[in-house]
Amino acid sequence: MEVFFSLAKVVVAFVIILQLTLILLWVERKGSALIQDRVGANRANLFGGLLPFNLGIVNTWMADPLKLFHKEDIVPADADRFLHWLAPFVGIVPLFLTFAVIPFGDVLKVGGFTIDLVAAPIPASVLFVLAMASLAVYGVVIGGWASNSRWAFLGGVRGTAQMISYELALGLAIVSVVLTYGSLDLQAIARAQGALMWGVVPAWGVFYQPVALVLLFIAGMAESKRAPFDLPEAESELVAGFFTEYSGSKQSVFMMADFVEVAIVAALVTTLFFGGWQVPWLGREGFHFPGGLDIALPSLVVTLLQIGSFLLKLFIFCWVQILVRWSLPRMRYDHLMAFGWKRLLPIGLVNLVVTAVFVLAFEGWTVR
Amino acid sequence: MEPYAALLASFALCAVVAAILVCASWILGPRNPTATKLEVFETGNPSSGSLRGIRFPVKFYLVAIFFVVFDVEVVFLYPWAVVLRQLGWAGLVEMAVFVAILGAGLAYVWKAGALEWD
Amino acid sequence: MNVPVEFPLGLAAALFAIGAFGVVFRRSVIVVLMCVELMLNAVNVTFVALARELGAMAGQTAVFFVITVAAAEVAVGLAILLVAFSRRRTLDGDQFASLRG
Amino acid sequence: MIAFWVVALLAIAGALVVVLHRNPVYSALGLVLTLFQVAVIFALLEAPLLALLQVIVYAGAIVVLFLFVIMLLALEPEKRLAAPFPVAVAGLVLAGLLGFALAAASTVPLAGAGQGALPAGFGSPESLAASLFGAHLLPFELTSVLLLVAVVGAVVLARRRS
Repeated sequence: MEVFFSLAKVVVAFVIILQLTLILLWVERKGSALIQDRVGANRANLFGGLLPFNLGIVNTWMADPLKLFHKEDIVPADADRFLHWLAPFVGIVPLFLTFAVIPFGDVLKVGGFTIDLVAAPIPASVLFVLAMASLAVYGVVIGGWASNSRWAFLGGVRGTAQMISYELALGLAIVSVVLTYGSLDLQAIARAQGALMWGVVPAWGVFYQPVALVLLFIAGMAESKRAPFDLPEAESELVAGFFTEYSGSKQSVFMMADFVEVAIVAALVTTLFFGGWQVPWLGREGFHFPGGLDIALPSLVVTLLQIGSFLLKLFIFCWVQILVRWSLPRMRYDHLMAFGWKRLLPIGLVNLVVTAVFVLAFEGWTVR
Repeated sequence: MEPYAALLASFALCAVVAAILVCASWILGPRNPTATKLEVFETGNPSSGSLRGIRFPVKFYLVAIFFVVFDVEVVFLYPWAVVLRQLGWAGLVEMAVFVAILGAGLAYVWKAGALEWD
Repeated sequence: MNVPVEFPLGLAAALFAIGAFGVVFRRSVIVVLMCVELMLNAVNVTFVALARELGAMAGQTAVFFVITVAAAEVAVGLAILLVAFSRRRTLDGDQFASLRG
Repeated sequence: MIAFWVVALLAIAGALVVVLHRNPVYSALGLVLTLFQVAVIFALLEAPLLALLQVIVYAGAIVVLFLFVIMLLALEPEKRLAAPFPVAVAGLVLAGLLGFALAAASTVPLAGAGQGALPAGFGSPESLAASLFGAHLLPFELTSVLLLVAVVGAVVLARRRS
């Protein structure tokens, strides 16, 4: 029974991320169309166009993958065939795997079992996320090299340098949060955010670590290599950067990796700064409003509310990233590197020291 | 070991799905390669050649070195962040010395102009 | 999962031997550096295995320092290698017999 | 146990790729494979924190540095892989002896080994930090000097080159 629940959680976490990427692809198309005053994807239909309406999300959910899977898989003549295949594979597996440690709910109580709603509740899951993020570099660097094309290579090297530069700021932002909650476990951090400050405000990370939130959001967007940080794949300079020489499903895997990264950034922002699956004032037995009003709820309803809350927050922060992508122009490469090393890194260090002083000087500053 | 078994199951699932995704075109797609198709794509211009003999500015490499060094620094911060409350002010001082020395390193590379991209 | 301590130690011995062989066998300095990393990792495995066997955290702490030293070694080692390459246009270790710059 | 054997064989396979492959890029990827398996072994041996740090620092940073250098120098697969034949044989014998000696040494019983259960929280971040910032404080502070020297050295060397 235990094994069954474990496997079910694994599948649920995976399905969440897989579906989210496909939905995001559609949201991005329709969202960019909205911003640019176009109609956007509207051509999917069934039975040779006999339906009177188009199928909306089915465009990218079904039709697009199917179309891409039926394209020819072209490998350039001088390319290293094995590495050319390996690059998208190692690019996406660590990203998918990240979601195994993201908590998507508190606990589910079924028939005497209390199930922790995180697919793989390993200790130090914060570090696991970082480890997987640092492995994602390989898809870029191998993809750029294996194609044996100068432009793909330039895109790959640029991308790698950018990703490693912003990984430091990402790490420092996360250390500040770890310091605030005193734990390396994402589920423990999410649970700690259920407490209340002064009995009223939820103890979410955003109130303790606003600077770290900004750092993490910027660094995370730079990690995902999307505008305004899309220099590795700057269309007007480098064709499509490190995946210029990819076609068909391999190319779609690289595109998917972008969206998985968006989802990971959103999941980190949600879990570390916005309470994860927490609904304000909702405990395991129901709502406890600050005024003294209590509403008891069945455990299953509470769990569903929490999962819904997690998905909603996740989706909101994905949407914010899509908005940013379609609003801001691309940065210049020297500005990009200078910004990472000369601004974000020192700010992260200062924020860390200030946090440490706060943690020590004000005992009751954080909830533990 | 239970969490690790779940992680292993996750990994297996991810790897299988990723492999299917990556290979889908190879299985489902057509295959009629031509010489032009197999050239590297440079927006229709004649190819500027392979990677042979291409060398990069040393700056990219320096960035990677800085990353290695500061990444190790950040790695030391994680266990410290968990136990700072038990260590107290002494812990803060210990880490402040460590960070200050590496901060001097950052200041040095900054002043040396190794972070400039022109 | 209780692996007897002999198994990780045996694995470490194998890794160390392969690394040592590579250091002697390969000409390319960069691969030799990788082999040194292999040997360091073999040592790390023994540290962690014995730390568990003896119930002493000192072993795991030592791994921390080994990783740090490895990072510093690689950073400086590869920097030297770059300088050497730009002078001799080769990475063949046998060509670096003279250290005079 | 099965997990250990699979991991060990993969680790050795990766190590052999490092040593024997002509293309340095493959060598680096073989190194990643081995490092990753070593991380899994850390996790099996009650060191989950070290396992993750191993991946972050080694696979995420050090091997990326190797790959950068290989790619920046545009290294080609080597035409002559090996040292001269006698040297290769000598290396093989040496490595064999070394491996045999180490393996033999690992069967010697340890004083104070296997005293039953591990202390509570063994391998947790708390215990690691207690050891790192308690008994081993001086080496910890010295590593920062080491890293500082590495940064400065790298910058100085890179300037000499240009």
